[in-house]
Amino acid sequence: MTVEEADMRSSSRGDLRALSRWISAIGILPVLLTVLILGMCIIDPRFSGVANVTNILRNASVLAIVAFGQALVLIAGGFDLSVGAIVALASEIAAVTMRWAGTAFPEQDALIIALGVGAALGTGILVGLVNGICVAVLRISGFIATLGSMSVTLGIALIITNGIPVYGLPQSFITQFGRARWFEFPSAAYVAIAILLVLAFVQRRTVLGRYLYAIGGNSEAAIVSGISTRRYQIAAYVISGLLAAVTGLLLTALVGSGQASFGGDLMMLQSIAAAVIGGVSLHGGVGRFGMVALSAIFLSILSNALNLLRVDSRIQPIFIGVILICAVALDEIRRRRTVHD
Amino acid sequence: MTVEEADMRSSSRGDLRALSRWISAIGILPVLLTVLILGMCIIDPRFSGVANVTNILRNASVLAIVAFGQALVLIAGGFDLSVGAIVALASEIAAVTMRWAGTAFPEQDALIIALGVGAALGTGILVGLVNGICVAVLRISGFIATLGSMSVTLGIALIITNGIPVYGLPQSFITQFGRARWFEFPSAAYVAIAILLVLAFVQRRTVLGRYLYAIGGNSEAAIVSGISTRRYQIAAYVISGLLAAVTGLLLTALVGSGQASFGGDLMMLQSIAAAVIGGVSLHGGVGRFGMVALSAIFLSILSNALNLLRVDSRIQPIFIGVILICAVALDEIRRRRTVHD
Amino acid sequence: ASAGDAKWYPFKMNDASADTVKVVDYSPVEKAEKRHKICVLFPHMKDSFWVAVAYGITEQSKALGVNMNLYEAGGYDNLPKQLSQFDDCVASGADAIVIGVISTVGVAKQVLAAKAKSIPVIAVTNSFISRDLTAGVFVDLKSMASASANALLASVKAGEAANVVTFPGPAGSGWAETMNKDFETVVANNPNVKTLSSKFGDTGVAVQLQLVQDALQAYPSMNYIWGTAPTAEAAIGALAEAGRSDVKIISTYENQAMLDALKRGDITAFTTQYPVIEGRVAIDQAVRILDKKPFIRLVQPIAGVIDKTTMGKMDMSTVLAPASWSPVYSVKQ
Amino acid sequence: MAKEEASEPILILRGITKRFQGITALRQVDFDVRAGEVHVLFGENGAGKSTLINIIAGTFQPDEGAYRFDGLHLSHLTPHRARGAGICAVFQEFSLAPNLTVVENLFLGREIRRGGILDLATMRRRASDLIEELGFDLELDRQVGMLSRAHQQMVEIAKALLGEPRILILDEPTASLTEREAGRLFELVAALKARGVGIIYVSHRMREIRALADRITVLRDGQLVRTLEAAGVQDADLVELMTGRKIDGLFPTFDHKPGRVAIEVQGLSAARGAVCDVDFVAHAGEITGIAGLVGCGKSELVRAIYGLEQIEHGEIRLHDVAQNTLSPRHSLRRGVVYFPANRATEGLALARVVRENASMSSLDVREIARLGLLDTRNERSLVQQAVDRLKLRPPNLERPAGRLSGGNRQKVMLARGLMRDLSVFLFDEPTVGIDVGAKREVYDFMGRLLQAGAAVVVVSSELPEVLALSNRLYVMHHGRIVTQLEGSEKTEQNVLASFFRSEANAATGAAS
Ligand SMILES: Nc1ncnc2c1ncn2[C@@H]1O[C@H](COP(=O)(O)OP(=O)(O)OP(=O)(O)O)[C@@H](O)[C@H]1O
Ligand SMILES: Nc1ncnc2c1ncn2[C@@H]1O[C@H](COP(=O)(O)OP(=O)(O)OP(=O)(O)O)[C@@H](O)[C@H]1O
Ligand SMILES: [Mg+2]
Ligand SMILES: [Mg+2]
Repeated sequence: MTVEEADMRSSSRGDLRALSRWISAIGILPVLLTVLILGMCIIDPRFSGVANVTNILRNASVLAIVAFGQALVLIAGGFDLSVGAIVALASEIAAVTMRWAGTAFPEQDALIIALGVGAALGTGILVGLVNGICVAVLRISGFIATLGSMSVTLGIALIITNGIPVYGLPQSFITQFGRARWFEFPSAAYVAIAILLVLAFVQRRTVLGRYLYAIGGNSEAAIVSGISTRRYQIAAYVISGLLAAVTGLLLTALVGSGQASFGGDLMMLQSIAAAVIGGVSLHGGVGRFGMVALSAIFLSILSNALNLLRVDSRIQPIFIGVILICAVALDEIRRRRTVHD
Repeated sequence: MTVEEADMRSSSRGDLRALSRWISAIGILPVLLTVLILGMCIIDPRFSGVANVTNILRNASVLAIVAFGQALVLIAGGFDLSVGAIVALASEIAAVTMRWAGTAFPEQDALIIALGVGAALGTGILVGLVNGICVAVLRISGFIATLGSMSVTLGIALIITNGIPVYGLPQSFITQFGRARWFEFPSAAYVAIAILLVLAFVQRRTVLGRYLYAIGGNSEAAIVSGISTRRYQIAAYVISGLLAAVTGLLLTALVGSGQASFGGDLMMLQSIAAAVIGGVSLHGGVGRFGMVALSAIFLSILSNALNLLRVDSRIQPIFIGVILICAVALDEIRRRRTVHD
Repeated sequence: ASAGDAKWYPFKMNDASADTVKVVDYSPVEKAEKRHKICVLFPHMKDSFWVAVAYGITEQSKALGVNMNLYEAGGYDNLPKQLSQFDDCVASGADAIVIGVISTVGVAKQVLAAKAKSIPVIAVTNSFISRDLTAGVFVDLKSMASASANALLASVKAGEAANVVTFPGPAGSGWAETMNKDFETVVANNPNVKTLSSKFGDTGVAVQLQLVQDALQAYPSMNYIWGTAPTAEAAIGALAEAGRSDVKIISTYENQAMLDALKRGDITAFTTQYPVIEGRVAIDQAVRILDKKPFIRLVQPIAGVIDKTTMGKMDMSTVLAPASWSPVYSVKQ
Repeated sequence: MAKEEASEPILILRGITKRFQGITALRQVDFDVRAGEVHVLFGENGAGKSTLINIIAGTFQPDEGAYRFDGLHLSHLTPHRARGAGICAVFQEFSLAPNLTVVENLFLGREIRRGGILDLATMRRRASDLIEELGFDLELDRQVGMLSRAHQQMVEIAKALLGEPRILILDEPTASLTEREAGRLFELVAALKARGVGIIYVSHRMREIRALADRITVLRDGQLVRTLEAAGVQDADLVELMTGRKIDGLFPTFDHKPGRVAIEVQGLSAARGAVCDVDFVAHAGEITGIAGLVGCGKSELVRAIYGLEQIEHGEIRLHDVAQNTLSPRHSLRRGVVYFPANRATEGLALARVVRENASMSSLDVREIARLGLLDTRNERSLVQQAVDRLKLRPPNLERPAGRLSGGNRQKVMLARGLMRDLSVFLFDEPTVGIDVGAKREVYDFMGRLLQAGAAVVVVSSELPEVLALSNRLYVMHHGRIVTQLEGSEKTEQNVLASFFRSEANAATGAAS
């Protein structure tokens, strides 16, 4: 072996090492996502078409918003099973309110929409508040508290509308918001990005963010440090409820009707999955919202890609399950390499 | 106030204190359960009829068996979302195997049943093993690992049968096992009790049980104490898979066909709820199987009672949610009274 | 006067009790002889389809003067819950049980047990073939599938190539798979019609929306969507957004949204099995059995196709509950 | 009450009683602190010191008793209000969030905000100023959970000092620190004292008490024994007040009879550079000590021997057999046991009872378990013997470990070493937080091990302890062994000198 060869080898090894260090720093998810996107662009040109990108972004945004709320609660050491139910109830409340307002104040779309949106957000906040009080004041484990409130919320949603979709939303709510595209991107994406920015700021620059991480990391330490953990735990659940309600509104505007079927276990499981794949720890204290957003995009693209590639829809769950496990396993291997045992 | 009065007061107060100490020791669940049972017996004589008791016991047994497995995994610090999927797959595998064996070895019911049971249990063990390996060797969080394997398992279940129920089980499997009553009690109850006894023994008297608690209590301490945590974590998931498969078999024998619809999120959520209401900690290290059994009975009686009392079935989820929260809140208050702050 | 007072009978239905199916004019009894207690079990009450069945059941119970209690299991994946609700019905002393089964054979053993206690069991809406069943009123899924397939074939213009993507419903439900197969068998007769793919998925609008959107991308040549009512509902928006006014939608079952969409011309057709009538007939059968009157063991509604042309002629109170009606879970006399 | 014109107490507790389930941790305790004094709380493990401190800091509510601070009567004190009033505490079981960084932890609960937004730059600056003043070797951006116990202790101390305290509570602040850091802390304590801060100090190290205390309050079994002026009090009297009996001499004299080589380590590098090219020998029948500053890798060395750290290269021989499968399980089977320094993270399952914790590492022993089945009666009696020998208080086997006082938790962990036949004992900070009486028990325990021919390795940051216990002493610095001291060479001066020598070497090495 000549000196030059050795040099080259070591330099390419150096590159590799730089690459692996870079991956270590940012995690495996961005890498997987890039590979997935590039691969799909090459395999199937329709993937990068405007319509398809719009679809992906819209789905990813909706998922990301619930997942943000879920992540916040998980970071604070809790669990929110009720998000799906809140999405459903908020959707119905919004639709029912708008329908009623539509007859009470005909033609005043702005007012009608404002009332509907307010009612939906209020619903989310209320359920979140109940969750928070159960957890922080009654000291019920978040899992059980939100399991209970999920059951109650879904029950209420069913009673309100008997599961029949609620129509009669102002047309402008659907066309100018739900299905709208602003500068080529779907409206939902703007909402999601705005929420992401706010949350990232909250995490880094506010006491609320700091305290939620502290409570999730070691709640006794937080108490002893003089943090009134109750208030902040309640805040986490309220924000999660609020974000679930936002998701309900987005879906309502997209579909054009209030639907109880929006909720359900799927939304709840997916929101937890997106958060956990995005690096949020179920034991609390750890997680970043940017990664949760990436993971929501990843999951949305994955299912879109499987459909575009015309994978039999019965095999898709198998694929998704395997990829889920592999992605997290890869990330775990990376982490074990870099941090100690 | 005479001396006697004072005496009486203090003695009755002593009684109360004894009662409250007794409640402290055993928890609120047995008390709630007793109240519920007595109340229902008085309100509705049909409640205590043989048929109704059989139903309750059968439902409670099925739920308890999955919940036992779930509790075991939770105690060891994990999470098993795949139990519902395993129930479904095991049911189908059992039915498919028996149907095939029925044509291969006609009339040999014992052999046919043995093959079917073996195949189903093998399925459960296999999925549990995969879960365990993902968690213990690949170090994926139990939540994600079993979420993935749930998806894969359900996918496989769908592919095997296209979602169409599988008939052709030997009649004796259904009549002499599934629907059988031995000494007035349904067969499932015997299975559940046997499993409970074994698990209680495992918990108290075996190294396996002790290690699972140790691992869930503090996995690093367990490693330092020379416990090969991997092996025992895998064991927990395998047992959980096995018990889910047993549940699948019981339901198959009860219903008389293999069904993909047995699985699903409901079973998974209920099993976790039963375990947590029974005092199992989601953080691991804490829980007793007797209490999990009581909690499964409690949940079964609750839904039975609501049906017997003809509570509007839309209101039932609301009731159940509220009762769930109240039961756990009461327990929390009791615990806070007795233990510190 | 509520719509319930409207005289819906005689109603043309199939008597499928014997080997050869014959058309009959179905008419109910006037009044029950006793205030029987009838227990009704539904898979769920989460869409207007089952609400329509419930409407029929409620109205007929009132009309005949019987007590009725309705329980829903909360969804198609809750078979164990339905089983225990069945048991609870038996335990609570029901005289007859009307059931929309979650799984065909799932409740077979429960039915056998009820038979042993001589409690009649009537299957409603969801197909259930069993010797132990006392009576049943449900449509033949095959005929539903072929009716909707024929509706699709009818709308295909001569020489037009129809590329269909089907959205049958949740994988693993049984009915989705069955209908999909029957649909494919029927359209296979027409060489111009091609089924590109079948996309299974839960019958929620959000889930179906994603499936339709992806299918629009994956199958650019798709010009027919055949699927569940939520699929159709989702597809309307998705097509509008994608600017694909050329794609036609056929729904395999009915709900309020389908009716509205048909009125607006957003969908081409939907099929109906007259769920309200099914509910009414089920209660009538139960009363006939309890009063020991003659009854038809298996009554099948004749699947109907509702499109622009038939819509005006149809009495919609046989298809859906009035919009103002809200479900009643018990009727006490 | 006070004879001298000493300042009025700023904090007065009267008749404090605190009950835990089945236990009265404090019974009618009176306690006060004056401005500018160091008031030492002294007592056995489980005497109630931490409980009293937690009451002062607002973490626990007393069941009875009154509380006056600064002349004001306070009830329902919460940690929040306590901190607001200037009561700052260094807790025995730290108050740190492991997932936050050092700066974030320092300001936890008292973040500096400007317009509702965290002022990161100011907080950073103040944190680094304080850490510099304290002379601690802390990186501001490290996650606290990744730090060693010693470093966490420093964070905990810095956190308490950040708040401009009026009352500073130090609950065993030096338990895992070496002389150097402790020395800096004492200077700071003196400075605060001069500024009129009242200081409550808990420690089991007699040297510190003698150096710092103005007054000493002795607690025994939750009751106040006596409050006395520190001047003129003898150690022996204090110990007698505390335990109710006489203990002669802090350290026993051991009869080392070095026998066969039990552990031989050659050219070991491990734990990602924390241990570097180490040669090390431990004989049966003697105590081998390892000393060194915080972060020098002394724990990592024994952890590597036990199989808890990744080995990069080098060889470890046990009883003259080269080991290639190193894991805790194998080590235990070969008769090697390790007692971790951080009992909260690696030692105990706090939710489980004492019995289970003590027998955790011995369930493969035939007396306790056969074919996977436990002999619970045997287990109980073995554990009972073990905890009796270590004087666990309360000696209740069915109490969750989380409800024991700090020192008693340590004893539960040590009990593991008495449960099975072992020939090599690796102690990492064996007496962290243990009271003087119990320390003696631990030393006697080591003595018995020696007599039975075991090899004992002691890693400790308490220099007098390793010096007194060990027959041979290795001194580590920056992952390397810098000297080995024996016999009369074993003096504090020599140990310290070896640090400086290697520091100087490193400096010249870097310069060349
Ligand atoms: N959270 C708790 N729950 C129940 N009992 C407790 C709790 N904390 C402490 N105790 C009990 O209160 C008593 C006093 O404990 P404390 O921690 O105050 O002792 P200490 O003097 O600080 O001991 P050490 O020197 O070991 O730290 C002990 O018997 C202990 O078991
Ligand atoms: N979990 C960890 N991850 C990364 N680095 C670590 C970890 N634990 C310790 N270190 C680093 O390894 C070095 C040695 O660790 P440590 O402080 O435990 O040494 P030590 O000699 O055992 O000290 P002591 O026994 O006094 O606590 C230090 O630089 C420390 O910061
Ligand atoms: Mg203490
Ligand atoms: Mg150390």
